[in-house]
Amino acid sequence: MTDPLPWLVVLPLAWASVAFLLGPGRGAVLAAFGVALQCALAFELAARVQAAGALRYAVGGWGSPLGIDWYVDGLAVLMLGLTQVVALPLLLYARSYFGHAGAAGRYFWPLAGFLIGGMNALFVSADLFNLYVTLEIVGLAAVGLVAAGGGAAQLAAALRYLFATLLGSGAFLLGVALIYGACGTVSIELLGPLLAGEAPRAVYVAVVLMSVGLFLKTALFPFHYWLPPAHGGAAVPVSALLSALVIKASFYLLLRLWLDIFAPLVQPLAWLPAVLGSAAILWGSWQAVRAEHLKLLVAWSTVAQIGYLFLAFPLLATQAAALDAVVFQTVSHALAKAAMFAATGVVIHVTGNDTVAGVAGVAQRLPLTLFAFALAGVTLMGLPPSGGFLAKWLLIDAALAEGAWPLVLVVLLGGLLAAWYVFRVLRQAFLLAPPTEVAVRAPRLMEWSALLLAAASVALGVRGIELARLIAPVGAS
Amino acid sequence: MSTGMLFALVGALLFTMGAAGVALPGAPLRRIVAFNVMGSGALLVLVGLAQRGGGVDPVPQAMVLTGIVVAVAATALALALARRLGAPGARAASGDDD
Amino acid sequence: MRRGAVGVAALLFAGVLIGALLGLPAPGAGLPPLVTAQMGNSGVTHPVTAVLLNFRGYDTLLEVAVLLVALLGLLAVQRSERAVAPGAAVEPVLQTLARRAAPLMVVVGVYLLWAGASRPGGAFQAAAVLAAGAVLAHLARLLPAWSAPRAWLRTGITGGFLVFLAVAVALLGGGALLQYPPAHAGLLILLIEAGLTVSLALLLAGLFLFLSEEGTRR
Amino acid sequence: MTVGLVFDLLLAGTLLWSAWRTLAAPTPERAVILFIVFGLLMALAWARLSAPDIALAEAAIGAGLTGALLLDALGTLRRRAGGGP
Repeated sequence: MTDPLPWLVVLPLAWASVAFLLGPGRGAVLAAFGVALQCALAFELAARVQAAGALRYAVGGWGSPLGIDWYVDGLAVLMLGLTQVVALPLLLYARSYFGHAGAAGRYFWPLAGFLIGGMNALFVSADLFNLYVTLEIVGLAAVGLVAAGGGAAQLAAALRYLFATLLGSGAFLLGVALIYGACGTVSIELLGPLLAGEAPRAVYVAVVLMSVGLFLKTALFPFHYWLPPAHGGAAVPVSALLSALVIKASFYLLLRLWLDIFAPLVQPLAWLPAVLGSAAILWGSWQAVRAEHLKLLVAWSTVAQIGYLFLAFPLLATQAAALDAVVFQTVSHALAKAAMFAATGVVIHVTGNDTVAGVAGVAQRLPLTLFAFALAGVTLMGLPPSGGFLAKWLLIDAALAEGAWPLVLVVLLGGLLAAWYVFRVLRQAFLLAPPTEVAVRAPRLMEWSALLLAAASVALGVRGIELARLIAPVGAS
Repeated sequence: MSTGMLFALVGALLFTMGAAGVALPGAPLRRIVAFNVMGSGALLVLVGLAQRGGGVDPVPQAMVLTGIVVAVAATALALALARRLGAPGARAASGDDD
Repeated sequence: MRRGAVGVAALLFAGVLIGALLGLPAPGAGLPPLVTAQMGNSGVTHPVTAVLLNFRGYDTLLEVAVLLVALLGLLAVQRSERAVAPGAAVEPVLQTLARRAAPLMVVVGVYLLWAGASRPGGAFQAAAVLAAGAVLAHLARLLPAWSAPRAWLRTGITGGFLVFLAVAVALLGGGALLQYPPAHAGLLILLIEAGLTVSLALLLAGLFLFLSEEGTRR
Repeated sequence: MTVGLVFDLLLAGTLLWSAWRTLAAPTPERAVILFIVFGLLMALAWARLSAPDIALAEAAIGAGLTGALLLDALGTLRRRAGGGP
């Protein structure tokens, strides 16, 4: 078999452009086949990385610093796998969702293809300027998806998101410019030793700029302001893709930089993401508890769950379990949040009501969907045996070993608040519905893809060891 | 001071001004213009700093060509959104000159 | 209040940034010697074109994707039914000027594409000039705004990108993605640039012509 | 002090001044016109940095196409705001 790596980048770009070529609204089948193939490629790549260790690939054959390199280790291959695995059921879901919707789905397929292609390119790139270009693809595709076919509120949310993402990538670009000026290269491999010693002040400025830019794109508190309207207002498959995957792409890049080339420079700052993450957990959960609209509740829950990703930053240098916790949180949140948005979409489709109060009666009408929502909720709360439980357990374990009591407290408090907003919806669902409603059938495909994703997020807690083994070599590099 | 360093400093100031313009609330059109000033500043730093010792570096120059195209793409998307939105800011601003 | 806070932050940031720039040590040799050393294998003689389409050609591939994404986003927010009707009369001087200028811009565009291999110019500049010609023709009411991307337009827009992707993938057989064999690099780059010029010109013109409402109002 | 350095300093000053005027312009119309001037000055700066490729692209795309896009948007938005037909 040929090398799966280049195909993981080329394939989505190719089917995205062909989907556009076919015309508005076309390309759903093409997209499904494309992503299914990408799943197989990602698993093949994972097997290769597990067998032979991290791979380096010189695009164009030049190699850094003249050319652009790809670098694929366990962490990168995990993100590649996660993205394809979450995207596949979501695209099937979207096919059913956009089946009858006119305007919103016209350019969904090509935009989704470029979004996935951009993320895949981001995960494998080892060149800072190339990473900037991939960030722009992902950012602009995400904004286009949010805005597609929307009313005034949705367009306003998209514009706000666009300014946030452009500000973020602008800061990243200036950081790249400073690093190139100071070090004469943008290759991450070559920058490693250059930044390990005494770095000039411009490099510190670059590190701050790039980190803040990525905080902004990841919607870490207090840069989360753009996320709830954008994720809460977009079409449901778009919200799911964005909440599950897109914010993880910029987070992955941040993690990669902080673990690798920025590590010697950011050590004294490692507590900052944890403080902001704690604030995100408390504030985001509280807003979710208070939210009137169902999708806004789920979007605020994303703001909170992003916080957990950053809690482990002060522990990364000393506790090996901290990285495992981050990875489990990334994967389990991606699956659970995709499931929760998908389930929410079914509920809204059937009840025609997007408020939390409108969920009444769903327990009888949509037991399968409600079960999916509840399973996803189990992961977000961090109850055993879910993936979320494993993530939070590892995090508490690592925090206790460091004596970081406040972090433990935040994790526990966040879990309680998550239970509050999840049970708010569940309790409402078991109330009796007003009897006058017309019955709308739930599309089977939409219900089952939500359930599949939710079940996967719980099953992760049982079969998490394989993932831990996959990323084990990362710490060594 | 070399030409490169001089324009790198100008770029730093342009970036700061533009970023402040994007971050401040205002009419979408103004923020879009500010974004373009910010982007130009970052690109000026990229080439200026690389060429601060005199000489020519084609690598950042090629990167800047990419950056200019990315900027016009983002500008067009932002304008499309602002126009569909009916740009409430433009309404307020055009009141004093018509 | 917020204005003041942002202003103070901007001043502080500018100070730190300028201090950091002035504190940088003298630069090393950097990449130019490497570029010079490999120019012979790049297939072109102009260094910027060599970087843009060969050494860092993958960046350029993704950059075209950025343009495509922006156009898709723009189309996605457009109302589905946009009646494009010829607009009001326009200055005859402008029309005459545009009629004269349009062929000239095509000539300049083609020249820039051809020149790119050895001196400043190339697909992006050529496409920009062609797109500017289209914008000028539109302003002179010689070219109506575009309402929906018809099949020929979609083919033209994606064609150059797909050719680029196809070349990139075809080269996988001989090594890595986008690894040109030095002997054929010049020809392959010209092929890619020719495709890109058409696609980029349509893309850049499309960013304007799909947005413009001149001529769409009765 | 060479002629080149004097020109560079003048250009740098004008560039900053035009950017400041662009961002602080009282009306969006003024901002867009000044931005086009800024774009052309940027093209000059690229030429001074021995980057003719960028100067070409900046003049055609940065000032030209972006300027046309902004002007067109301005026209539409103003017509709409003026309570058009």
